[in-house]
Amino acid sequence: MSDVRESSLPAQSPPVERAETAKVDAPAKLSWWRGDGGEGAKRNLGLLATLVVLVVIGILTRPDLYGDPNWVWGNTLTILKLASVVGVVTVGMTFVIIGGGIDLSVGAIVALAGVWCTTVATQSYGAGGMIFTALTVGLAVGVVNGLLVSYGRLVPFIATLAMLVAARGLAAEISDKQTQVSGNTFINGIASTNVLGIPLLVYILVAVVAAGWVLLNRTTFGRRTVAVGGNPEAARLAGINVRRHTVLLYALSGLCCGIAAVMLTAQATSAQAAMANLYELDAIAAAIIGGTLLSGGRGTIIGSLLGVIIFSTITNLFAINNLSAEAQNMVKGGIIVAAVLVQQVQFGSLTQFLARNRATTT
Amino acid sequence: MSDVRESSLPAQSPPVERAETAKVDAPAKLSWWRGDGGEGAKRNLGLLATLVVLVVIGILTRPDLYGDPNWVWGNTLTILKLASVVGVVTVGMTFVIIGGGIDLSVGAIVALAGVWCTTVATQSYGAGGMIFTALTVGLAVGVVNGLLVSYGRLVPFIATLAMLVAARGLAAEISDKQTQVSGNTFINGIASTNVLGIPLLVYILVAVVAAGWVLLNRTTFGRRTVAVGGNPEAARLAGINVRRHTVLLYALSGLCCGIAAVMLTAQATSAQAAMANLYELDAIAAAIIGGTLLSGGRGTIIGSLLGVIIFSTITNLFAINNLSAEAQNMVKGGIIVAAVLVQQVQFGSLTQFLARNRATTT
Amino acid sequence: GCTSNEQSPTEAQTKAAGSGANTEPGKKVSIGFSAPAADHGWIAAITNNAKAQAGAYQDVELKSVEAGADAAAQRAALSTLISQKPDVIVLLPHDGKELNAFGLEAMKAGIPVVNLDRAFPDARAYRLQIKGDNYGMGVAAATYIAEQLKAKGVSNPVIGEIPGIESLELTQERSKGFADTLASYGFKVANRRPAEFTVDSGQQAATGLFQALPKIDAVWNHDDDQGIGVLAAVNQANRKEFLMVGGAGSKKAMEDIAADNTVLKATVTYSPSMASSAISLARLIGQGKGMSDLVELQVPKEIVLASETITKENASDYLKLGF
Amino acid sequence: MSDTGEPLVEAPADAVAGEVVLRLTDVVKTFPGVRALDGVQLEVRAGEVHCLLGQNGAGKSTLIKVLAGAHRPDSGEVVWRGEAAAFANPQAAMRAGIATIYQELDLVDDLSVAENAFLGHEPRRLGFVRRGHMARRTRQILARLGHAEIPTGRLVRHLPAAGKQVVSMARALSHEARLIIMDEPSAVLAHDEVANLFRIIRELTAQGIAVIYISHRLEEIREIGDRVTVLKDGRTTAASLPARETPTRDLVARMTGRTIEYVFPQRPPGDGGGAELLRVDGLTRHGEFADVSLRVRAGEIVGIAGLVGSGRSELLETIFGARRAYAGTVRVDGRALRPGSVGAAVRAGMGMAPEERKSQALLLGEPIYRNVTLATFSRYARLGFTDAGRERAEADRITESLELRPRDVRRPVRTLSGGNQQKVVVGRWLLGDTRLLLLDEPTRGVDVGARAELYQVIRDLAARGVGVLLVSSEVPEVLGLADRVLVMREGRVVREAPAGELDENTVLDLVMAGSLMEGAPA
Ligand SMILES: Nc1ncnc2c1ncn2[C@@H]1O[C@H](COP(=O)(O)OP(=O)(O)OP(=O)(O)O)[C@@H](O)[C@H]1O
Ligand SMILES: Nc1ncnc2c1ncn2[C@@H]1O[C@H](COP(=O)(O)OP(=O)(O)OP(=O)(O)O)[C@@H](O)[C@H]1O
Ligand SMILES: [Mg+2]
Ligand SMILES: [Mg+2]
Repeated sequence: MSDVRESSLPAQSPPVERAETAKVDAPAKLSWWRGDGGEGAKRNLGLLATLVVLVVIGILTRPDLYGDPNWVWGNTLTILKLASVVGVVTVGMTFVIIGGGIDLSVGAIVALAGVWCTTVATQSYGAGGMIFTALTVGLAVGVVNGLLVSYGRLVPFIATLAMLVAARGLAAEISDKQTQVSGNTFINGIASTNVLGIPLLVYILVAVVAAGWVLLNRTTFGRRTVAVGGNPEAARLAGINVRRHTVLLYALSGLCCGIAAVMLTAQATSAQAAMANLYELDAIAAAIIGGTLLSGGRGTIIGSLLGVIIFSTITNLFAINNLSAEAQNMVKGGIIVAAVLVQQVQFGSLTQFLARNRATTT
Repeated sequence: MSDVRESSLPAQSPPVERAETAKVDAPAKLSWWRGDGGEGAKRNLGLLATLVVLVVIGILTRPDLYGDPNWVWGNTLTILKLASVVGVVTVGMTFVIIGGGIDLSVGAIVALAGVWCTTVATQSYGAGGMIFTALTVGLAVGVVNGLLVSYGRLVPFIATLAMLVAARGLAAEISDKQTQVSGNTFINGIASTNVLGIPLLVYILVAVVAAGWVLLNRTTFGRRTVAVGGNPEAARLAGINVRRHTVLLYALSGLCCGIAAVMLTAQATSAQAAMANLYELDAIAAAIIGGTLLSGGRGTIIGSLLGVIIFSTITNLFAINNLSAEAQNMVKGGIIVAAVLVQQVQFGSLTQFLARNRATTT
Repeated sequence: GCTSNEQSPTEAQTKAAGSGANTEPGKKVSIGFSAPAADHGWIAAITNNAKAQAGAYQDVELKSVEAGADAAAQRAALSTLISQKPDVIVLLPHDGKELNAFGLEAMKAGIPVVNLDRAFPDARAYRLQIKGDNYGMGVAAATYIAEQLKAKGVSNPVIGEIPGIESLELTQERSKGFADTLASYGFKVANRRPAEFTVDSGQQAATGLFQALPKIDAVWNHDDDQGIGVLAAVNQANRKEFLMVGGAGSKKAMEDIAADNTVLKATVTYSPSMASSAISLARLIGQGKGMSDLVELQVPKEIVLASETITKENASDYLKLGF
Repeated sequence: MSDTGEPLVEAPADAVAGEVVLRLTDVVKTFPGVRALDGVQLEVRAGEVHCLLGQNGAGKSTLIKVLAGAHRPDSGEVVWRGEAAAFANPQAAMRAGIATIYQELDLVDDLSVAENAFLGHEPRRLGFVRRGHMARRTRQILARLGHAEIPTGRLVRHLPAAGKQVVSMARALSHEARLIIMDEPSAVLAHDEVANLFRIIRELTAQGIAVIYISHRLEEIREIGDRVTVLKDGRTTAASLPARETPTRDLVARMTGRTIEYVFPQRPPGDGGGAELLRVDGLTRHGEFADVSLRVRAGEIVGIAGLVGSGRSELLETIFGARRAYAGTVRVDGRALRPGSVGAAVRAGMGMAPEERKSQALLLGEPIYRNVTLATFSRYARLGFTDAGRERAEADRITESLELRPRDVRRPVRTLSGGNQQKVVVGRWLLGDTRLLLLDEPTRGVDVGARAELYQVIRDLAARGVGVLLVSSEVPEVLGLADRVLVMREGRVVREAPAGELDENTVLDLVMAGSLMEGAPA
């Protein structure tokens, strides 16, 4: 046996050929954005461009308003405030989608958490009790989602659709279909307080986004999320507990919904079973516009945030131009399409454009 | 090179060993459902079981009603009638999903086609003009969807979401937000006519389902659909025009929506921009419950039909038991989960169960 | 909604400017107006009426903002409205409680708020409240049904109900009025199938109801718009054994009642004409005037329109008010 | 041994060369309808390279998945370092010191090279990835693998197939393993890379680490292996034969139950000169290949040799219209093809078996016959209605000639072994009236017996007038099968000659000597 080893060819020193091979893969051949996360960054530039275009449209259509710097600043804050609740939900959604799932129940969870934290009983515990309740309810529902998907082996679409229906039903049951007014000034203050001239809601959004970014890009949890969504079999073979991870992803989404519930309740100074209607659609759309792959394995938090902001800027644009609802809808459809197209064409170099040209679209 | 040939061995006649090899994997060893499309058939058995359970629940909770054979027959027809519109939409949706896409705009297309075919101008052309208009509008919107997805390279989720918004806007514009009553007795008769004791709507549903089944399972179009959804790159390299096929898939879905629009307009004897609300969710859910893979490449028409019927049976069950909306929702969530779980466990052999046990869920 | 395909007869629901002292042109008033996006007839009529009524005054400028799909969107729209500093705001909120904070904000900023239809819980959040009587609608419908059934001598009637969007508080008030009043006659609702104010949902809810109740004595459908679908379902199921009462008072419903060839025998009003009145009163508030028929120098704080019962006998009188 | 003297992988302190570290007795594993393992015996010692041989579908991959904790065996005994062990999951196997390079690449496209290498056992602190540390260690491992040039931060998606294979290896080496399992690691590697791989394997075994090595290339086994275990139909037919002494005839016989006469079929006399079928002029895609011109005549087999990354796959895809050329023309029968249109190529009678079977060729969930007829089903259809019976019959015929196992063509392709999946990919274009066949690494992972059959089939097609353009990283294959050979380097054709005029060493020199050979005849 040992003779086999002896008789085998002597180890060649391969430097020459190696260098040759190296040339082939030399990073210099690739543009900078080909690097880690660069593609996402490029995409996000496209989203920023879209945002700029929207603002320019605003300036062109309402020069009177945009002439006033105070108004512009206030309007920017309004847009961000408007984006804050959906933004927080979208961060959780982005994780779930990157991890290969989908969460249709987010709006329902926000409603359930909001209703639960504004019951008379809960309100008697004060702001702390209310916040704790909202977060716990969100987390718990998220965990149930996760268990259904990972251990119940339900398709995420179906599991969370079932949860959507059930959670809204439960919220209606708890609130007896009434709108529950929040009498807690601390909670209500969350929506009306400004710190250094910037609304508290915006700080919360920024904090959640920052935490989401760190979690996705700098922790093992985040990196494993990409693996679980991108190639679950590979993740399993690499020793990752895919099921447990899946549960954690839905739990995270639920927690974000709990936070969003507090924010929304504060904004409305009340909660009701029908609130946060269709937030799931907004959140999924924002994530996807932001470059998250619906099939999992790819996505960025910043992209999702930009997606949310683009949507709320569009809404704002319509409001300041007082477009009728039907015109709004028609234009909105067009803007969404245009936004995505701009992203694709503007920043692609020719080769990439051609390369993509031959790639099939799903 | 030549030494390779030299070192190989002299010929022996191989037939005997060949036969031995074949024995190991003889097809006879396979259960019948493992054959062509058998897995789908097995799944559908699970769905049928769910349906039976639902009926049994109905019998147990309302023995008085179920005691009357006439009522049972009428109720069955009602369930089918209720399922007919969404059923037709779901057939188109199933094709789109198998083909790797998704169509969020189906409800909006139904509304747009319905509204367009009930304008005063269109109604003046009579029933033929109305039907032609509805089908054409549906087809045209579907083609636009398809072009956006395939040549515009938009993610299907975003493209059809944009279309949803735009089409509802256009429908509101056309109808001036009014409910448009259909004065056409032929159209209205579609919903009230029975042939041989069975409603015309049910015949239409059966016809569309049968056509869809043949198209998916017996034609080259269906084969291409599975290929395009299952592995677009492989389809492309096999010479399939993936883009053109994608356009056709969305066009097909649009056409189904056009048919559904006529059916729904007939049922409501009127049309309005808000109708067919959230049909996209119903159709997607039915297709997925029926075993269609959200990521494409797999699905059955029969499964989708059963999915739709299960949902309308659930609705019917709630109606005859006078469940309140909130209880309905909570129970519905539970039933959906249970239905899918039943499917998974009941008909799986133990080995399969174990095999799945170790497989990761996405 | 306007269930015919003709132009909506908003003129009938507005008050011509030109009779009485109050209608004389006065100080220019700019009125901000916001109502949810119209996805069904009643709301569409509200917006149309408001615009038509504002158009009838030379001294009124209407700035309307579309309120979008939910309370959050409406809040966003309203914040742009405030920045345009109107003299008065007329507001039909998605949800009174959710927009209470906005009412307070505007009032604090010195802009009187006229709340249309969906009340703010906080009295400081509005200057004027004008709304229909949801509870009263239920009462009226139940009263009509109970009297009819009593007259027919039905002792243990099967009564069905088809409400509108279940999650709205107004739906619950209507149902409560209905149930309370029926109870006073010793009756109860046998089955309740909510629809969504749309024709197709009305058809489906009614179909479910008929399936659950093989024999029915009376049905109350909350909304005439979805009632088109309900009537379609009645025909399709070939059920004629019961009487039906509608809600809101659409033109088509009134025509059907007058013709008396369907199961629809009556409807209880909840008129979108309140929007016209709201604009008129907002104008007076902006000009600091009172209502000339009242002694008070200012417009009152709260006006609740009575829900009237329209039957074959009086349908012709109300037809012009149908939307 | 390695360049810096630092050991590649920490040698287990208590590793004793020659000690039995792993013993399998009567291991059985069944899948629905298939007994993949039917009583396997295996014994592996520390410090040896233990080769697993067997035909496609013999159960090799299944066996190593059992070892790696990815499958649980139905019965049988696994003894790992003296203790009974049935690894419940991959994590347990890794913790016990077993690292695996799987046959199908198991990388995550959207993670970087370093993240893939350390997936599942990232160096971390408080849940945060120690990115610097991880990158450093990855760089070290890559350097020892001879691929310092692969940037650790690059997304794996952007690496060519060979680069991915290197990352897979890096992952296996990132564990402190006592046993490293390699399932056909050389299938996607070219000649020089294989030499490199062997150098690393020798380093590992010198430290007492055991290696299980799977390959269908017998010469590799002779070169690197110490002992050989042969599987046939899920059973061990020979255990622990000495790798060098056992005659090839014996090995093949135990694998296949028969012997094989000629690996390569006899070339027909004459120059195979039919009419010119394919004419490519000045074809260019920047960064991939430049100014490539070639001809293929009817009945001729043209081979393209070259290193991994020399642009051969891109060339084939471009000829086929799957990529759009920046310059140059492709003519079939003298008529120019519409560039960038696969449909036009197929209509002109071209067919291509692509390089990556999973991502480019297969519908994994679909039955075998539907995969085989994927490009031709419309030819069997009437008025748009498919004819499943005929399709099955045709597929049956073709799969039989390729020795596909299992033979039931209604099985989903997913359940086939890697080599058998490859046969499906190639078989697709052997159907129908393809006149010009582009084959990209057609024998990747195909066993010796089936390989000979496949060569025969290709030769037969050529005899019937089909033109074949063959890309392979195995130089003997190109020389043995092709009539004419093109050698590519860095995206350019550096030599074109009849196969008879070239031998393996000449080709390897051309391919690898790189810049030293500047100015070689083009
Ligand atoms: N998941 C599965 N489901 C059903 N059958 C399977 C599955 N995986 C493998 N098989 C079957 O098990 C047998 C052994 O397959 P395996 O992949 O171990 O072969 P192999 O020896 O690795 O072949 P190759 O050389 O082609 O890679 C084959 O008949 C294959 O079809
Ligand atoms: N996805 C990619 N991103 C960046 N560069 C790539 C990519 N794929 C291939 N390349 C580069 O394209 C060139 C050709 O690679 P390719 O793998 O096609 O060559 P090949 O001769 O076919 O080798 P192989 O034996 O792997 O098939 C190389 O420079 C390679 O690095
Ligand atoms: Mg294998
Ligand atoms: Mg290649």
